[in-house]
Amino acid sequence: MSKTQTKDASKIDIKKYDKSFLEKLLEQMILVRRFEEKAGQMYGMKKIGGFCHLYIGQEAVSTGTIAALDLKSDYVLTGYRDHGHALNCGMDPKSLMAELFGKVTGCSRGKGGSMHMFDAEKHMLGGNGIVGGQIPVATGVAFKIKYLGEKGVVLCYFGDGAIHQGAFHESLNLAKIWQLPVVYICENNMFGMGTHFERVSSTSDFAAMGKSYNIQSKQIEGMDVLEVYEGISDLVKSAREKSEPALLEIKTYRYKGHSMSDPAKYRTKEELEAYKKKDPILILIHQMKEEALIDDNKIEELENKAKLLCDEAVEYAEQSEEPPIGTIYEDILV
Amino acid sequence: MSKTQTKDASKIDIKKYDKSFLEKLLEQMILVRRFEEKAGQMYGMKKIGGFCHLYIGQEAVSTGTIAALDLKSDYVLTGYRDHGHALNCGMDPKSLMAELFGKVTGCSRGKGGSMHMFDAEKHMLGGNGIVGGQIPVATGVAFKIKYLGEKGVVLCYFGDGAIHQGAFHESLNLAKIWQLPVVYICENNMFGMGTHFERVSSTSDFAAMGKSYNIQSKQIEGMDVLEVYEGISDLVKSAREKSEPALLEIKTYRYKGHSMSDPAKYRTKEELEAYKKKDPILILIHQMKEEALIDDNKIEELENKAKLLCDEAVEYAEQSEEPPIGTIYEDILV
Amino acid sequence: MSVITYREALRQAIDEEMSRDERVFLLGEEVGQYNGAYKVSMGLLEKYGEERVKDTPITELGFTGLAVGAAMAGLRPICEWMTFNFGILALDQVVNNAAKMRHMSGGQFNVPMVIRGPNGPAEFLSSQHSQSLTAYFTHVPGLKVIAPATPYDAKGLLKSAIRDDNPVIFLEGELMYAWKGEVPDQEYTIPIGEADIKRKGRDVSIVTFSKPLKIVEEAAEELAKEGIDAEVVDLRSLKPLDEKSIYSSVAKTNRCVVVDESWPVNSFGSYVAWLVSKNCFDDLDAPVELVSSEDVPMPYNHSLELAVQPSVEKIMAAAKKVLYI
Amino acid sequence: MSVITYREALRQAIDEEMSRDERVFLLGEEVGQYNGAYKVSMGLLEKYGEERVKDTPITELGFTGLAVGAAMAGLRPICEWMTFNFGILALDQVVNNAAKMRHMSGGQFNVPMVIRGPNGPAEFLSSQHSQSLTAYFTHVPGLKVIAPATPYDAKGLLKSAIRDDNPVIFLEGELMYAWKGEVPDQEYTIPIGEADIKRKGRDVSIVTFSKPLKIVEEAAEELAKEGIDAEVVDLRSLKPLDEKSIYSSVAKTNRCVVVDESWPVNSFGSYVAWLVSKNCFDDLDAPVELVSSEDVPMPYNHSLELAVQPSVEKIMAAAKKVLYI
Ligand SMILES: Cc1ncc(C[n+]2csc(CCOP(=O)(O)OP(=O)(O)O)c2C)c(N)n1
Ligand SMILES: Cc1ncc(C[n+]2csc(CCOP(=O)(O)OP(=O)(O)O)c2C)c(N)n1
Ligand SMILES: [Mg+2]
Ligand SMILES: [Mg+2]
Repeated sequence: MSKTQTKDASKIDIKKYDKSFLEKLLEQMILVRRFEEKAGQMYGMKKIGGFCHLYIGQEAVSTGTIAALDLKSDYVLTGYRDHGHALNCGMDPKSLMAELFGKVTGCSRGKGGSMHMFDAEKHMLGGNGIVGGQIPVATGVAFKIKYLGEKGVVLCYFGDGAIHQGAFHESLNLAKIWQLPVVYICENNMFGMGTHFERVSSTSDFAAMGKSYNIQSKQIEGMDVLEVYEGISDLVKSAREKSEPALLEIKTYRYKGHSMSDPAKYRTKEELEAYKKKDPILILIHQMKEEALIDDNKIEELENKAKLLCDEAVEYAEQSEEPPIGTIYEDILV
Repeated sequence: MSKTQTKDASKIDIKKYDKSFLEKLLEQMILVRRFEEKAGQMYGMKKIGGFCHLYIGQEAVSTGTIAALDLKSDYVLTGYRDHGHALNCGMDPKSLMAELFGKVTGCSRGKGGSMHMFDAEKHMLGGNGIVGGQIPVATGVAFKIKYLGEKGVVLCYFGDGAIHQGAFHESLNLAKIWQLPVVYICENNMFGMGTHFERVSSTSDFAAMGKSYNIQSKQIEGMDVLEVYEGISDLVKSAREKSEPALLEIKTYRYKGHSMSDPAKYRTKEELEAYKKKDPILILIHQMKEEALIDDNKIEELENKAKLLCDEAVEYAEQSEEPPIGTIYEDILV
Repeated sequence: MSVITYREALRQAIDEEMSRDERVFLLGEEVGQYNGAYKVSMGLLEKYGEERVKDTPITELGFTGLAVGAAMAGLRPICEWMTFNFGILALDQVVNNAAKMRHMSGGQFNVPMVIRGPNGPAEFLSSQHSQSLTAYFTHVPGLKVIAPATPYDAKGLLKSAIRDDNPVIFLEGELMYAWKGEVPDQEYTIPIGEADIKRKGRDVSIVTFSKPLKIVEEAAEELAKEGIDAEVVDLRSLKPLDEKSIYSSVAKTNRCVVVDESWPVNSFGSYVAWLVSKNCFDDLDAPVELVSSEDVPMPYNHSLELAVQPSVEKIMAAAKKVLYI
Repeated sequence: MSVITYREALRQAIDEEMSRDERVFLLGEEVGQYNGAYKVSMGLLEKYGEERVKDTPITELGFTGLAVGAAMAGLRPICEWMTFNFGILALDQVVNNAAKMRHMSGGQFNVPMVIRGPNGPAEFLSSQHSQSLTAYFTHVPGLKVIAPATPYDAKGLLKSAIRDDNPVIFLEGELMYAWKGEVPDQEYTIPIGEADIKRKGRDVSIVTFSKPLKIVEEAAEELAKEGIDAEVVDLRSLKPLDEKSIYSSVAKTNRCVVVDESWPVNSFGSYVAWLVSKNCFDDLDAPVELVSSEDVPMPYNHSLELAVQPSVEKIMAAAKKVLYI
């Protein structure tokens, strides 16, 4: 990405942020990227099966938004493209990789797989395979926050494909009439499987959907993690302080196919390459370097750390046990 | 209703309309009113059972909108409060009353009852008991019009309670992206059963819902049948000529409870009385009288005609046969 | 003991559990200001306030899913479906979230919620509003399903359902709300998973649940007049199912009739009929009969709708058939 | 005869019917530009254009209801659900509109539509994406339900389904699309409602449909090696059901095993097992066995998901059980 482009893209004054905060954002994005690459590799080696939806390209979205949370009182719910959110909630890469391998040490004991990463302690409430299925559920988690008079916020993620589902609309209305502290985040990565969102949407500004419910709504770019962070922060704040819902559309892009089995022939190489130039990791590194907030050593250190974590995760997953057959009768009823 | 009120309420220049057209509107509204009163009476006598949702007070809505249709090529679908729409589509009061009585001569052979008035020939496609259930179906009828290159329009009616259902939102998006000739009509009679719409809605202007899909949308008053007629006419025209959807919210009021078993304690007598002063039949008579387009004789004639039709309908229903028991196996599969 | 209606029994159960546990709340269409479409929640809004008695918009999928999320996060929702006919719109949230959340999360999350409301044929409502959808819920692992038929059973089982840490589907019936029966004045609960022998008999076991219990009992009385001594097994709880009680009854009578007002094809009743056929193979002196609704949509006309459903006569005929009379 | 895949057989059926009748159109998620999530509709957009091959938004309830309306009004939609798991969201439109429209209107309207897509367990997909929902459709009057297991049956039955004037639910399976078989080069159709004896045998009747047919046939081969001669009855059409073919097989073998990969409780398989128990009561030498999936949600782990489902071993064991071996 050329310098001018970066400057244009970034409306953010990076100097107001702590170096350690910025490093943490970078560390997280690198971890997600390397984890997903590793998952893709393991899928190729048939260690992982089924649907595996990688998050590469979209890192700034979950990293930037979850950075605004306090997961002691806040919650995260998302769809099936959930590895990034899980890692950003602080879930252990080991338990994720083991889950992908279907091992009993996985976060969901090998029952859930790629689409169902859960961590009760870290307030990561999945991981849902039904497009839009998590949206009413997330609304219910926000309901509990309000009911118990807590100070939390729920972030509920879904794709551009999910926004037409009735479940989304019913949820927005409920959240508004009951003033629930939930921020709905539409990760518009341009495609629902092979369908460009414009082919199936009557609007290209999904903020309009929220506004029709009198919900605070906006559309932002999602390749610059700081822009994302700033975009979410005031919504999280008003959700938390005033107990009210919000809708945030974040424009992003996935580099890989919809899932591991999709060759993504529906888009051009040029389009993909153009987005790769706006890569969220590159953007942040570039911004930090311009202000001398990071050097190549530190980057290498973060890369090594991520690599190590992912390697350890694979090793852990490899060495973990298969779930005993008898566990098929477990985890159903209490 | 005082003269000043009426003048204020009516923004319409009645002089541009044919007398016969106005008489027809009045005739229809009177017929619907008397039919519903008769149905209520028969319900009290236990000739009719189950849910029976009367349309009294809302006559201007279906009369004024269906007046804009040509039912050779256009279609009507609505919910369970469907007697008025059925009559306005030109269905025979006899076949309606017989259906309410559960007789084999009823339009639906005694299978459907109050909520399921159908007439294939008159293009009345029901009558649906599931709140919002008819909305995707109506969208599909509009799809067929476009698919076959016909010149028709579909009017799809539903209540203020239905507008939050996912089915409505999914339909609007489909209608817009495929540019289907359907006008969605929200009959906002202020209540969904016992719930005032403001208690469950995040907006008091449902046109906003349509606008978020870039659909031509407006909100109008629904007690003056001419205002309704003018409100729908351009939407029908653009649906027909440009093949595009529209959304029309029509504000109205039902005088009776939600169904025959509802004492309607959730509203004040004063509110009801205030609306009765804006009665659609009274308004039209008043307007016509002011321009000497009608006199009491003519009104009496129309009243007598309606009364006769309703009496005949009851007699027909009374004398019709019960469906033979064997018909339980009929009308299921072709 | 007091004689109260089924409706009142439900109301008492909800009321007692709401006052016992602050996490319990009620949501659904018209449950608050209107006091419930069928008046089950009469007075609860006034007593517990708008925070705990929530009138919802008509969005079954949305508010049922909301209840799932609230339950996952620690509350204990009672979700009323005005009728189960409308619950079909919410089924995805039941089948794919409520029933599977614990499983998908490897046991990390429970979904302690109750979904309740009238299921099954009512009167004069035609086909969209008069259908028994029991089989949609009993088919799915991860749910408990309860279908009591007396005020006593309704109260005791609803209290257990609300206390249960699993999603529980609780089936009532429009026409049952006015039924009366004795209920203890002191608190009690009934464990989920136990059938109840509503009438002891030696000649034929009639197995049923929910609304048909009444006509089964009437049929048993009529049969008694003809010298046939029927045992009436009321399942009450469908999932888990008390197979033992069924089989020991059949072991005694050697004849079995199952009565379920659902459509016949893969109804829960047909499943019970198969279980008995298989597990009492050596005991049975006749094939198990199923009395169900006809495999047709419900007509509006009253004679037709009665003809479509199980009746005292049909049950008696089936009992005689298995007795080769 | 040509050897083609199940996928290709479906594609040919759709293609032939679309060229035969202009009112036939295809709609669903990714059916057009993407050529189908499972490539069943490969090439159809190119051939028939955007008017007749419609990519829909992800709104199952909306586009299924749209298809119902289009069918009522005279078109003949083929509605693809990417998988039946997602069809639960659309179920209201199927149960309350498609299945009942003719009834509620006293016979005035037909709904000539086909809903098709993969149903049942696939691989490595966990519980929301791997479930057989057959029973949700067979339970409901007003629908036809078809579940062919070979390319020959799939093509011939899909053509009949598209020509049928009723709503037809057509069940396929992810793992079946690549299966191969012989299909005639000239046009043919197979009437809905006829079972097919896929293997003749004298010792035990194994009744099945859809994907399990393959393991049933394998089990029959294995049993043959042990001297047990199994007859394989492939139902193909579930509703209407060819009861006669089942009963005459059982009349011959006196033993019956039903195999259905659904959960056991009120599965369609359990219903067939009860029908046989009742209607072949005097013929049966042993209780009818049902081989089903376990009554648990599908786990992601592959060994677990295999353990949960019917297998050659389980079928053989059931066959031996009814033979008291
Ligand atoms: C209700 C439902 N319908 C269809 C699918 C199949 N499906 C899985 S992902 C997907 C596309 C979703 O796109 P989007 O919401 O944009 O999310 P993204 O994959 O881009 O993250 C589809 C159609 C599903 N899982 N659930
Ligand atoms: C899906 C569904 N949920 C609930 C009901 C029960 N119900 C019937 S009418 C009604 C109120 C609808 O109000 P509205 O849409 O405003 O129409 P109106 O009765 O005012 O004409 C409700 C809740 C139903 N029939 N369908
Ligand atoms: Mg997307
Ligand atoms: Mg209303």
